[in-house]
Amino acid sequence: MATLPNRWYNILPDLPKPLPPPRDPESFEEYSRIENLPKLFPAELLDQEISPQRYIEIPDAILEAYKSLGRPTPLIRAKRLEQLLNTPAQIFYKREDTNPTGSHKPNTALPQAYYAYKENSKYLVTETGAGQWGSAVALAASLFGLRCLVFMTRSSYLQKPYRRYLMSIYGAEVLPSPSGRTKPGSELLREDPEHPGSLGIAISEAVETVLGGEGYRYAVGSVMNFTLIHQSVIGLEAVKQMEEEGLTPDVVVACVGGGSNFAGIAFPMLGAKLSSGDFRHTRFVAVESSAAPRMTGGKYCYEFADTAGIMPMLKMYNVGRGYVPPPVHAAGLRYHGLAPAISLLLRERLVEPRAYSQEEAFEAARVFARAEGVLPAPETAHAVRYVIEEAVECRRRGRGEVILLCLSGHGLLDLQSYGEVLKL
Amino acid sequence: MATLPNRWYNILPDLPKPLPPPRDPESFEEYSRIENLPKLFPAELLDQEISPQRYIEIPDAILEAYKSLGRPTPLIRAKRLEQLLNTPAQIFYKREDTNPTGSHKPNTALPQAYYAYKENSKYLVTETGAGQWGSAVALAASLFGLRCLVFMTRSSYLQKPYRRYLMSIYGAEVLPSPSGRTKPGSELLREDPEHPGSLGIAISEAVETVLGGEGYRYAVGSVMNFTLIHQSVIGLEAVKQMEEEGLTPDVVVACVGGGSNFAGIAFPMLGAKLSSGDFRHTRFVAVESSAAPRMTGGKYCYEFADTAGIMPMLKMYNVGRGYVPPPVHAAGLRYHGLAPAISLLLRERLVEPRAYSQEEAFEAARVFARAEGVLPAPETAHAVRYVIEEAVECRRRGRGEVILLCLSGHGLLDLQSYGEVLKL
Amino acid sequence: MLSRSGRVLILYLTVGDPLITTNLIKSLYQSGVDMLEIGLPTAKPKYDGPVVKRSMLRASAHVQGIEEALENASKMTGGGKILFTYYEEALSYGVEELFSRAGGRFYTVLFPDLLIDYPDDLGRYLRLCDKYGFEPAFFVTTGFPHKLVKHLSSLEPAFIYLGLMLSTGVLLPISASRNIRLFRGLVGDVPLIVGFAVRSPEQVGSYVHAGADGVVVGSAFLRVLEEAADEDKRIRRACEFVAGLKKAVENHGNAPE
Amino acid sequence: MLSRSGRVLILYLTVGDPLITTNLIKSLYQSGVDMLEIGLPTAKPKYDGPVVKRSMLRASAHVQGIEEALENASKMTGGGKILFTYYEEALSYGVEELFSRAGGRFYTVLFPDLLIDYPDDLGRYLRLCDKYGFEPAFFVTTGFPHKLVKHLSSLEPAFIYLGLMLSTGVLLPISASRNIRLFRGLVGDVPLIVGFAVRSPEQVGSYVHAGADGVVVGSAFLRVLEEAADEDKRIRRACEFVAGLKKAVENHGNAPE
Ligand SMILES: Cc1ncc(COP(=O)(O)O)c(C=O)c1O
Ligand SMILES: Cc1ncc(COP(=O)(O)O)c(C=O)c1O
Repeated sequence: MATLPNRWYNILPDLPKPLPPPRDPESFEEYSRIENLPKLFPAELLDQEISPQRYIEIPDAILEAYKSLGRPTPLIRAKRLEQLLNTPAQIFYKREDTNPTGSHKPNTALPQAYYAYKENSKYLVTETGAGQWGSAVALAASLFGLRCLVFMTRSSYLQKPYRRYLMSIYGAEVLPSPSGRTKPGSELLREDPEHPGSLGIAISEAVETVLGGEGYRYAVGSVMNFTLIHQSVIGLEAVKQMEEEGLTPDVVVACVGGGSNFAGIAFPMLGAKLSSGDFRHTRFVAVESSAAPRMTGGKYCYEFADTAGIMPMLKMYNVGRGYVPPPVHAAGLRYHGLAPAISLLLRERLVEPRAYSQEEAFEAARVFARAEGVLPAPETAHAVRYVIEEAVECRRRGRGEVILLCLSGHGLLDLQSYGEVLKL
Repeated sequence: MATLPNRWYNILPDLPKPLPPPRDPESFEEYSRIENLPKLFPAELLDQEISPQRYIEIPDAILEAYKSLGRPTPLIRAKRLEQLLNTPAQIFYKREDTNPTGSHKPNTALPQAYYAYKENSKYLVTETGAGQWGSAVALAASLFGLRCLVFMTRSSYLQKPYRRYLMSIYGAEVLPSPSGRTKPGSELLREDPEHPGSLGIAISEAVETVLGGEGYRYAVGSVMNFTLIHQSVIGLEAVKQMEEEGLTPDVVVACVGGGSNFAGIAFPMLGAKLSSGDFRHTRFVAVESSAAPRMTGGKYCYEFADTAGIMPMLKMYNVGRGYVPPPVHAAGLRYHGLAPAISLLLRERLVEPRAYSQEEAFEAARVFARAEGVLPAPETAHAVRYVIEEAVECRRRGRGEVILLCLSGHGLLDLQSYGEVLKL
Repeated sequence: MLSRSGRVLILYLTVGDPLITTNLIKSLYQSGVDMLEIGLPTAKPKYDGPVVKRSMLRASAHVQGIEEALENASKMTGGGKILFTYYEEALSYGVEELFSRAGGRFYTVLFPDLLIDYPDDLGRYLRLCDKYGFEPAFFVTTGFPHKLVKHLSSLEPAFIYLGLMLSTGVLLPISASRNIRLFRGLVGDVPLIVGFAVRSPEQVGSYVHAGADGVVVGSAFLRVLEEAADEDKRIRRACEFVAGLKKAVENHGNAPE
Repeated sequence: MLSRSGRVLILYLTVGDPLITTNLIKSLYQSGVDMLEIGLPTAKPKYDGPVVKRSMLRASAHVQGIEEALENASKMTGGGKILFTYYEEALSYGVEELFSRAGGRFYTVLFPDLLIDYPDDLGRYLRLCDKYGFEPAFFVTTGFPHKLVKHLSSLEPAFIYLGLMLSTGVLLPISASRNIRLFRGLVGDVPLIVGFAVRSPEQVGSYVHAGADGVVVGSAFLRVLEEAADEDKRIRRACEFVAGLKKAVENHGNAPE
């Protein structure tokens, strides 16, 4: 039976080349983003961020929280999808949607809240667009008795109230951003009281709040190495579960926003591929939205981690932090960059990139939902598209591949989007 | 480790008194509802409905479907809730919300679809109010390759489109009821093209459709004994899981609409209490909405199973099929009756009744969500209320009870309701 | 009169139904019917399907009240007789009154709703049976608690009558044979009679094969009567029908499952 | 010059920084500094924190170009010297040109970005070291692949320099000692030098205790210089500071963890 791993996996020690570290801009600016890191994040997280340890012990309190929210998560064989596609491929999906907020985000929100709590912080602060990350943080904060402050872009705040309600129920204070709470927010609000906000503004407000007070910690949803480390529970469980099936995946697939769920499922196997003989023939496919084509249309260079330019720079595939993607519904894939470790592996051709449009993704999600019951989140739908194409390719070539998908979230709170795109 | 049971439990053979059977009205009406049963339901379901077998084997195809949708479901210790309430009680909840539609309903929707499919039926037809049942049926139909027709009350169709979208994604045809598709529907529509509809009308339309064509089967969400039988997977799993904890529940709690989730968790233990020495001291508490006070304000007598009076009569606690409950958000608790087996056990004082208002329930749900992360469905929230009161009572009396709750569903698609009631 | 070894065929009819004549009764007994289950017309046919309901409607027009019905019933001679009526009916008439009037005229009195709607009156029923010389007999449904069925069996009744379906005459697609087998196991040596929607020799064969000691045929028999144009045909068809069933009752050994 | 047995104290400074005088250098070596890591001013201080950046700004105003900087550096005498500059800087100047000009004047040339941004130039670096008489030395971060660290160690470099933090001078709350222990295990017998935000004797003590063969102190040293009012005080404070660190380097056995 599947069991919860008691340590996370960190791929840095197994990478084929050194990972370019986070850094300040190469200039003589006085302001150091690196210096801000300890004011923003709990010590343990920074320690993990650049840790040389391959395995990092998961504290008991986090193990318990993982367990109580449904870890280990099920690995399901998509038999009906296989039948529907009439494919010789065997398709498995790892269900990261079974926890109360419906995505993989709590895997890292929980440790972030826990470490903040351990440091006697009082508030966990973050920003959110559609609310997927915000609700994971609100949940995690609630579980560890922290107060939670979420800056939500005003447009989402007004148009997508459901995840906001959920955050409120968890006890979070949700502020439409720009808010009157911070200096940058107040200024923008003075100019335009109906300012729709942006993720960049929301980040500025969150970071300003954390830097400006005592007992605040900032929570970040992806990209940072520690978020990838926390997400490794997905892959560590999956490795064991595939072992129980007596199978080795030929292809591992996940969507990429910042890259945390991809890293989560792929890195434990990719790391083994790099350091031992295991998973030698396994391919790793990262699927982005063609609305934010970092991998298929971006550059590999240092860029700020966040659209506000408050966090350090990271060497990553990116489309420039100023890039404004078209307003697709997969908010989680509209990020301008891709986590450095994945970027490096992409550069080294150990990760294969794919990009799909919203329409391609949503159609695939419909097929998947009909066959398997689970409606994937719009983000996840992009990975599902690849799985279906690959399975059809397997049929064409009569090739019996084993495909493993990270089902990063469900779409129950995205039905409005599905309704619009699929014209329901 | 928890394992999926391979047979359902049927309490009829263990009841303390004979269960009054479904029957036609005591009149000389020509129209026989009993005669209609085989036209509405697959043979296997009618067989189960009055089966003298204590255990009924679960066909492999259903086992697989259960598994693929996440059975066995987790049993979670609500440690943080205990801490929050500072109670010596140990609280456990069985998570029936982890499947793709988010409630216990697929436990019976799946076998109903399967048996229809086995009979070469082409269509599965049902009615739905808020859509919880409809989406379970749409899902089940999709998994077994049946077409699905759902009559949805027009008011919900317009005001609560999300579960409708979900049903559509699953491939179901969702019609606003009254619809132009049936005779009764067309007539009502002619009188009032904006007719808001009612569950009674939707049932009439569904039944009419099934009786009027070839290859149609009707799916029913609760009340009928076979639905209670299918839901017994909840309790059978819970019994083992509590065993693994080395504990016997002192109180088992569930909300009751038709009663299927209550029976699901309670009957395997109640049956054992009735037939062996086990669970001797366990109490079973059924929680209704005070908006439909069947148990606390109704009569125990024969009444039609459905508001339309198309199905047979059942001996049950009820408030009269004509009773129109106030428009509370817990649509699943607005049923006028209570499954006969539960009614009988209530009469025999083997089940304890409780009723709470919507406000009491929603407040409890908020507390639960903050402590445990899972936002209960509005229906479930009623049971949660009792759990919290009982746990507080335990604190007052210094009594370390073991409380087991059936978490029948999550509230992610009810956030609109939460927003309104909790004024978020 | 009933036993585990001798399989019996029982016909249901409503007293007062004009389709039932003295000649018919005689012929039925002669064609192999072992017993008649004689129903009293009622205004509340709880478990009766359309055919029995029609029969009751016809009968109601011809007999006034229970006394006359019992009077008529006692004229049906030629074999065993079971009185069949709802306990609710008896209650409104007076249960002891009914027993005293029926006393000596029937082998037993069967109340299908006794244990369902008035389970607490079991003791009263037993006492009255004793007092008025009836063998007790119990109607049970497939949904009856096993403990209760065993308890009833321990009371050594004349038989236990298992209602296979939800109402008379309405065949549901359920595993009646499996249910009979299960009840056979529960009742021990008590004769097990089954009824409700028994209509064909095939059914009878498999029911007996499954462990029934007798079958009751009602609606199917009444339908034969309804469909015949005149009394001659009624008698002929009914006797043919009965003969077929009787054969099936006796040839239980090689009945198909 | 460096070995596993002899613990060393290394100071970082930027050539051209007016706070660095010949007298200061002499006093430093006398107070126990084993080596100087001499940085060239750059326009792109990739991994440098605010203090080193300030030093570079000061230095840039005083030296023009690499030639002058190297010239100045070679005047710093009294102990071992490591040339420290970004490989990107060297590329724009001409890598071989840099090596040839630096040849004979430094123990080694350390490029902190070589293996991070130009990992494919490792071979070229080794060849140039050979050709111009430098011992190779490698800068690694805590995030370096273990295989690569082991490979680098197998090349028998003068030392491996582990950058403990993300940038010079900025102390992050991380388990530096645990990381040193881990790298100690990876590098085998190669001398392990650690640096970035080393500022106190306590740190030095535990780092040496954890397995470092030497520490580099930069920003903290430069800050001492910045905070002193005049050269006399600068020299005195700097020497006191160095003496404290030196003691910690040597007393590694009883250093607190
Ligand atoms: C369901 C879901 N999947 C995927 C993502 C993308 O993030 P990441 O690439 O960090 O996994 C998000 C981000 O919001 C998400 O909500
Ligand atoms: C989540 C949930 N719980 C409970 C119920 C009540 O139904 P039952 O009493 O059959 O379990 C419903 C019915 O819609 C429901 O959706």
